[in-house]
Amino acid sequence: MGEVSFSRDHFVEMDVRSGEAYDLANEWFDEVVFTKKLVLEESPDWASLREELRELRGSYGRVALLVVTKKPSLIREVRKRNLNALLYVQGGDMRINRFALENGVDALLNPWLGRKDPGFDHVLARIAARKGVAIGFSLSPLLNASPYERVQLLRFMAKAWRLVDKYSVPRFITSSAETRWEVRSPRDLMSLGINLGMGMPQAKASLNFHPRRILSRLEK
Amino acid sequence: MGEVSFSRDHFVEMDVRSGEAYDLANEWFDEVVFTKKLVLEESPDWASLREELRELRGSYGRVALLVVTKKPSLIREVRKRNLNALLYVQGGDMRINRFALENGVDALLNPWLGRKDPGFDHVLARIAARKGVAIGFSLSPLLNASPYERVQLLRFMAKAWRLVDKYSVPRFITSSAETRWEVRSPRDLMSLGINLGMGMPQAKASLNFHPRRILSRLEK
Amino acid sequence: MREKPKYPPPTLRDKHRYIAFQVIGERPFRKDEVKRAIWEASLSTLGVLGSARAKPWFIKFDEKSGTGIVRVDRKHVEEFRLALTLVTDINGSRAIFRTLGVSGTMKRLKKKFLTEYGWR
Amino acid sequence: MREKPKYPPPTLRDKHRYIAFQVIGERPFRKDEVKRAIWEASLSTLGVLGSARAKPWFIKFDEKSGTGIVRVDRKHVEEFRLALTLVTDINGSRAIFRTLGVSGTMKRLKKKFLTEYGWR
Repeated sequence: MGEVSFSRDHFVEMDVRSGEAYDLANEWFDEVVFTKKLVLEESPDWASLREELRELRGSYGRVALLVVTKKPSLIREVRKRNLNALLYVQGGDMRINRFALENGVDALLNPWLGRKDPGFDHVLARIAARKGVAIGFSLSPLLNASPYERVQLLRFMAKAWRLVDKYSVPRFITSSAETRWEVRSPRDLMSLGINLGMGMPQAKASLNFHPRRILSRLEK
Repeated sequence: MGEVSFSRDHFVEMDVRSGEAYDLANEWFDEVVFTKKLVLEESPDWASLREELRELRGSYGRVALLVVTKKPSLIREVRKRNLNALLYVQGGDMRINRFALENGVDALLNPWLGRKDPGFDHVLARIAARKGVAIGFSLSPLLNASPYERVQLLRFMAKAWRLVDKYSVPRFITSSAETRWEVRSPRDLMSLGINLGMGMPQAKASLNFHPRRILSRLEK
Repeated sequence: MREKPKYPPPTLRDKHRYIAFQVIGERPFRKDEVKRAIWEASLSTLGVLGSARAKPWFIKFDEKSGTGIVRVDRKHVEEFRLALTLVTDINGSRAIFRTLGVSGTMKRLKKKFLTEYGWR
Repeated sequence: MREKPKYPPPTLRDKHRYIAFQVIGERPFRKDEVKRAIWEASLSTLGVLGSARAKPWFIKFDEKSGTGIVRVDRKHVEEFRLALTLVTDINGSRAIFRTLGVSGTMKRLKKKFLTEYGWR
C-alpha cells in the first residue's frame, strides 16, 4: 500500500527547448538538459553556434544540440566538432535514423516522427545497441496530436520499446517540451513508459539510470 | 486458430419488443421471445390482456409480459394469473427489484436501470438464486446512453455479474430491442457478456443454457 | 537505401485476427463511411490507449454485399467486437454491425464466412 | 424498506487507490471544470470500456491551492495517470495535471502528499 516518495531518486529531464519549459522542469527534476534545436540544410556557422552553446551552458548548465536535417553528411559534420553539448538527432527519415545510429550520436529522438511505421526495426536496434545510441521517447508529439494520431504514435512507440528492450538499447523518456505547457513530472512521464509496455523499474531507469549515463559523457 | 461456427448451438433471444425487431432477431437466433411491455399503475383489464397475449402467441409463438410498475402488489397480482407467458419485471426501483425476486417471477431485467448503483447486492443475489429468478442483462440501454452513462451502466452490469456468478443466479443476455436497430447477433451479445467479466462458456450459457431452461417452463 | 523498417522477426511480430462483418443499414454505405465508423467506434469504446493496443485496421468493404474485413490484435478481439456492437449509426444513418466470424488468416476467413456474400 | 443496495462483502468490494493531483493552468479553475476535464480525459484515453474498468471518481478539488483527489480502481492507476498526463487544456485554457502521489487511503494520501498544500 502507499507509494514510496520519489525524493531519493535522481530524475533527469533530457530535453526541454525553452527557458520557461526549463524553469518548470527544474522544479520537478533533479537535472534538466536544455536543448538547442537546429534545423540544418547546410553547414552552420560554427563559430556562432559554438558561442550560442557556450551562452546556453552559462544559463542552463547542461546543453544538448538537436539536429533536424535531411542530409546525413551534416550529422557527421556536427559529430566531428567538439561542441561540448549532447548531440541529438530528430528521427523520422529512415536514412537519417540509420545514419544517426551508425555515427554514434548521443540520442536519436522519436524515429517514428511523421511516419506510418515505427521507423525502427531489429536491424537498427542492433546498431543502436552496438553504438550505444539512446532512443528518446518524447511526450510532446502525443500532446499535439489528434486522437487518431495519438493511437498511431502510441502503437509505434510501443513497438519501438519492444525492440529497445529486446536488444538492450539505451533510452530515455522526455517531455521534449517546447513550452512550459508540455512539461510533465517524472512520475507522469513514467506512466507513459509503463503504458508502452515498460515495467516500473524500466520506466524509472528511463528517467534516471539511462539519462545519467548519457550525462556522464558531458562531464568527462 | 479459427473460430468454430456457432450453427450447432441453439441461441435464444429472450426479449424483443416489436414485430420488426422480432423478424430480424429471428434471422439470427434459433428461438425468439416476443415481449409485451405493460406499464401498470393499477390492475389491468385481465380479459383484454389475456386476449392480446393469445394473439401475440399466435403471431410469435413464445411470449413474455414485461411489467413496468412502482407498485409491488401489482406484480403479485399478475403473478397469480395464469397468462401462459413468461413474466419479466423491469428493474430500477429497489423495492420492485426485491419484490420481483421474492415473488419468483421469471426474470428481473436490469435492476440498475435509472440508478446510480447496480440496484443489486448479495442479499438480492441470494434471494434470486433461491427463487430461481433470472437477471436479464440488456444491451439496449447501453445503445441509447451517452458515453458517460455507458460507463456507469457497464460498471453496474459488471458488478451485478460478479454477484450473479458468485451466487449462481440464473441469467440471460438480451438485446431488449424496441426497434430492429437495437437487435444484435448472439455472438455480438456474447461479447458484451465477456466484457462484463464472463468467460466464454458463461457468456454462451447466457444465450443458450439459461434461456432454454426458462423457456422450458412455458412448455409445461 | 531502404525507406521502410524491416518486417520484424517472429517473436516480435504482432499476432492478428481477421474479423468478417456485415453492415445492416437504413441505406447502403460507402467504404470510407464504414472505415470512419470503425475508427470512431474504437476510439469511443476503447479510447486512444485501448485502440493503440487493439490496433484495429480496416482492410476491405464490399459496398454491394455490405460485408467487410477488419484486422485487430489477437488479445483484443472481444473488446473490439463490443465496440462494433455499440455502434448505432454510420455517418448519421442508422446501422448495425454484425460480426460474421473470426480467423487467423484472411484466406480462411473469406472461405468460412464470406463466400455466401460473393467473396472469393 | 431500504432504497440502496448493501455494501458488498470484502471479496466483492472494489479495490481503490486515491490519487492526489495538482493542476497548473494559465488561470485558476473551478471544481466543476476540473471534474469535467478528468472525465473527458478518461473517456478520450481509456474510452467507455476502459473508464468502466478504471472507475475514475472525482472526490475533491481545492480551488485555492489547485490540488485535488480522484479515486480509481487499483489495477488501472497507471492507465488513468496517462490519461491525466495527456491533458493539454481544461475548458479551453491551457493546463497541466501533475500527480502528486497515490495511496490506498484518503487519510494517508492527504498526510503524505497534500499537507504542504494546506490540506488537513
